[in-house]
Amino acid sequence: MFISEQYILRKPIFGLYSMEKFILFMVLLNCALLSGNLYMHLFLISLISIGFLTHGIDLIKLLRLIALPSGFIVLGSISIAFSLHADPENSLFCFDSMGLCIGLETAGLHKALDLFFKAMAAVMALNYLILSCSLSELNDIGRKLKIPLILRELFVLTYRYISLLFTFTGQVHIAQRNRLGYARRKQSILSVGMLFSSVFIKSLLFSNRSLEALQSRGYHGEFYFRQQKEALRLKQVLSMLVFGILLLFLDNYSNLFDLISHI
Amino acid sequence: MIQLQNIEYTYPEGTKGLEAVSLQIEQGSRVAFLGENGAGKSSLFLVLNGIHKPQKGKYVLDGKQFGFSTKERKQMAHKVGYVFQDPEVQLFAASVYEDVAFGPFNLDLDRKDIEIRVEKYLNLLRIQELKDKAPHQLSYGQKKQVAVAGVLAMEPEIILFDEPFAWLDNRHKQIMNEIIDDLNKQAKTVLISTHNPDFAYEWADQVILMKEGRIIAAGSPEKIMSNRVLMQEIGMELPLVVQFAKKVGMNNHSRSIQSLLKEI
Amino acid sequence: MIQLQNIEYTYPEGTKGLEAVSLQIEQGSRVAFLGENGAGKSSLFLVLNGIHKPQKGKYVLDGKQFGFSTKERKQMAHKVGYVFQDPEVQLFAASVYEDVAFGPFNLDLDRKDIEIRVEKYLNLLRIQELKDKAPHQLSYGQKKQVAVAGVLAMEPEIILFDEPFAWLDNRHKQIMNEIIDDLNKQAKTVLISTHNPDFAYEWADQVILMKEGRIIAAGSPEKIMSNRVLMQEIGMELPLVVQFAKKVGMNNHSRSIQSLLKEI
Amino acid sequence: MRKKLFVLLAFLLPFQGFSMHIMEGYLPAGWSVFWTVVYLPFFVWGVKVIQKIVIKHPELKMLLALAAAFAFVLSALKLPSVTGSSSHPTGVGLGALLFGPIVMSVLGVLVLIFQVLLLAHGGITTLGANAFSMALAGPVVTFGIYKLCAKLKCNRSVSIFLAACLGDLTTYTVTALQLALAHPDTHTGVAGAFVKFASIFSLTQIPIAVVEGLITVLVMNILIKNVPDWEGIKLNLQAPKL
Repeated sequence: MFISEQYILRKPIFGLYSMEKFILFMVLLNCALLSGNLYMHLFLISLISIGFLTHGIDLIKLLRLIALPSGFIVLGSISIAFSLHADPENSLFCFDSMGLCIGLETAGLHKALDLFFKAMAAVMALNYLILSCSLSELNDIGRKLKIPLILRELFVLTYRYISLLFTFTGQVHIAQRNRLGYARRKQSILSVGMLFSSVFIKSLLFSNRSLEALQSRGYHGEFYFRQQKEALRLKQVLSMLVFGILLLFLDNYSNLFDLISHI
Repeated sequence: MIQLQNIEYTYPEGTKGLEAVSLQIEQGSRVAFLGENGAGKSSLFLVLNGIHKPQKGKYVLDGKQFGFSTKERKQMAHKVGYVFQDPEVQLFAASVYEDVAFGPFNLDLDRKDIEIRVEKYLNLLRIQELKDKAPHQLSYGQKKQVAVAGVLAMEPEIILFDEPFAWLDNRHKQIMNEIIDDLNKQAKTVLISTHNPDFAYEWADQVILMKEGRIIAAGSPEKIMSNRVLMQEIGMELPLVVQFAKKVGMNNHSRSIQSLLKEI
Repeated sequence: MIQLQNIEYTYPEGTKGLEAVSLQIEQGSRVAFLGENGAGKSSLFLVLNGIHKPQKGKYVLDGKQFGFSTKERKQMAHKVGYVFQDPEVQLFAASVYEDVAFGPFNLDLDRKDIEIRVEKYLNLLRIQELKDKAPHQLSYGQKKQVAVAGVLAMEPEIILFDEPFAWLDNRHKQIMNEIIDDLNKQAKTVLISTHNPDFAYEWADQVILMKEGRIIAAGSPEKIMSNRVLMQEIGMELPLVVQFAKKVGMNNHSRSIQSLLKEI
Repeated sequence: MRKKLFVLLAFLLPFQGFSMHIMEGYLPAGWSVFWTVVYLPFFVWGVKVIQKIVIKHPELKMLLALAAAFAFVLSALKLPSVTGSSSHPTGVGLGALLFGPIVMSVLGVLVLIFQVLLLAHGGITTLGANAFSMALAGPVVTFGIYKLCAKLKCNRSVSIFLAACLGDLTTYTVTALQLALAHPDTHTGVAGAFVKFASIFSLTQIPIAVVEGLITVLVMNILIKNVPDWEGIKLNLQAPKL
């Protein structure tokens, strides 16, 4: 169901604390976003992949993890690669219709490829955050980032209810299938309508009972969140920052190098 | 007849659900599945029902191999009915009547036949007077009755019950008991998963013990459920009547304390 | 000590919950509430817990009348703990640890003391190794353990259990049994609502029979639960051991079949 | 030609529901910042409104969280054979009708964050852009059309259908526009890019919008009939008037 439960990191990477994990994520993400260099993106993708492989995710799972978002990204990249009104002379491929040439040009292709790998690198950085932090840790990161309490409370409660409603919805769906609720299209729409409304009504009743349960434990408008006591460790934070700056510097340097060689 | 051969099922996230499960169940029999939570009883029921597609093994139903294709799964709904432990998840329509009618309606019966069927099963479950109520207005026991009616209204040949008696008060337990008896009298196959050794011993003509996704024993209740080692394996006590009989040294004893009491 | 005098509670939508309920429960006693679904057991527990404010009647706790003001209700959480039938409704946090810590946190303990308490009750319920898990990753039995830990961590003097054994497998039933025994040893008052006559007969020193929002009988299990007419009134069978004793003509019999078996 | 189109459709369909989300890394930094800054005032406003509601009624916290969870579950659930292939409804229309656009502006962000954290769809740097299209533009149009229809005294089912359906289409149009602005076509610029993105989305999104409209009608009709305290919920959750 949830990505962090399908792809479990069995060993913590570098034994980082929650906020340090977040800093590493930001370093990786920014390297991906700020660089326009294909090699940088390939490097980041492989670096994070190796990290996953050595910390409990096998190759097949890793490939599935990568395949998941790449579908969406390919989809977007296709529309960037193709151009309306392309110049038939310069196109690798041209599809004529109503006087329009919908075609693929080298420039568009390059742009699409660059974007594809950039997005993949960014998504892998995101995967690192998702797979390495539990929800309590994310909540704690939110506290350190000074996210308002009400949002963090809603965040935690929503998570709990999502897992509940997810299970519930899944079971109702099975029960409907058992009684041929999805045998034909018209019935499917009716069944989905029933499914959603029953989940909604269940939610309302559940919220009442859940409130009673919280009140019986003395709820007065605030939840308890565990705080990580560990302070940021200078050595870890510094090495991550240095790593990031170094990467971006190399990236810029190679761009400079390209520029000079062009001249 | 149900035949499973070497069924293996792993959940998408990698948890083992079932491993090397083989079994054979004759038509019209009463089978009890015993085992702790997470022993694989529910996974097995979902395979039997065509919802989980096993990665390995064969499922043969009435002599035909079941292939888990979309079309075959649809036909499955006729054959195998599943009453969940939690009736909440089985009630999704706006009223009891509509809920029971959901299955027959999807079978493409005509209006008249749907009505006849719904009335029949509302009566059978004794929930005639609830028919215009919304599911959330019912008590737990009533919800269970409606859920059973909804499944039976599809008139399946095989019915799976997951913990049919849990949480029920005595009155609803009795109704459930009568329904199950009635199904057996119609020569339907009934499979029940339960934590109650006394019920299994009294009711079943075949018991299947499960542990960690495997079947560790199967056979008649007399043979299997008087075996202290096997029962300990699944964390269950011997049926009371067996304990009693062992104590007083009876050999051919009754199947339940109740009938034993009558005999004394 | 708990005293209720003529309590009447009607739900906002007009359903009668409780009518003319009076009772008295001594500190440290074990009380079982018996009755069908909808007989008023849960409504009564919600009144005892300060959640439902009755329209009529008096609720006296340790000699002081309880007024159902917001302030008094908050203090109530100290005194009376309520373990709901369905553990799902009690769990809300992102991890087991945070869930168990919620109660102590509401008692305004400081961080250090909260931690000590949470560890203590995680250990008591044997769920130490689950502390970083999210509730949806737990089995049903584990959820129940966490829900119980969350209530006990507030160290209430009176604990209400709604059907503590429902849906549990044997292993979790035993853990629950030990916890309840343990509470009684600490001289806590334990109130349990149940559908299981055998458990009530063995465990309780006072049983209260409810029907349609009223108390129809209260007293020692020996007296109340061997009365066939009363038990039929609430649709319940006599405890097995009583049936057995009646059959063989014993008078001073054991409280459970298990101990009876040992005596034979 | 038809065959080619089918091949293309078959390829696109699995991604249709979430194709409305812009993936992480897909927007240049400038546009990420731009959409975040544009969205921020609405978000802050929504948070203020919710804070006010919750101080008065702490019990509504559960309901708000459940509403967000509900919207997430709707959007995450794969529903085979509703539109011929697996599809994800957005639930935006339903959410807007149930809770109003202001509350939705916060709940929508929660839903988007959980889609990132639990399903790895969308992204952190694209959150602002996605929130603008899904949690603001869609709900505002849905709510506006519903109110307009109410004024014009349209049939209730028709109003709900139009509101949900057009709200859905608004979301995808805005997303297409955002993508076009960020990645203009080499020859035809923003306008050409918009045509490209919009037509790719429209292949999948128009049938989804219709189905979503139908489902929203069904659900709303069942809820209005069945939820005991219907008016109470609406009053409780809809934000105070300006």
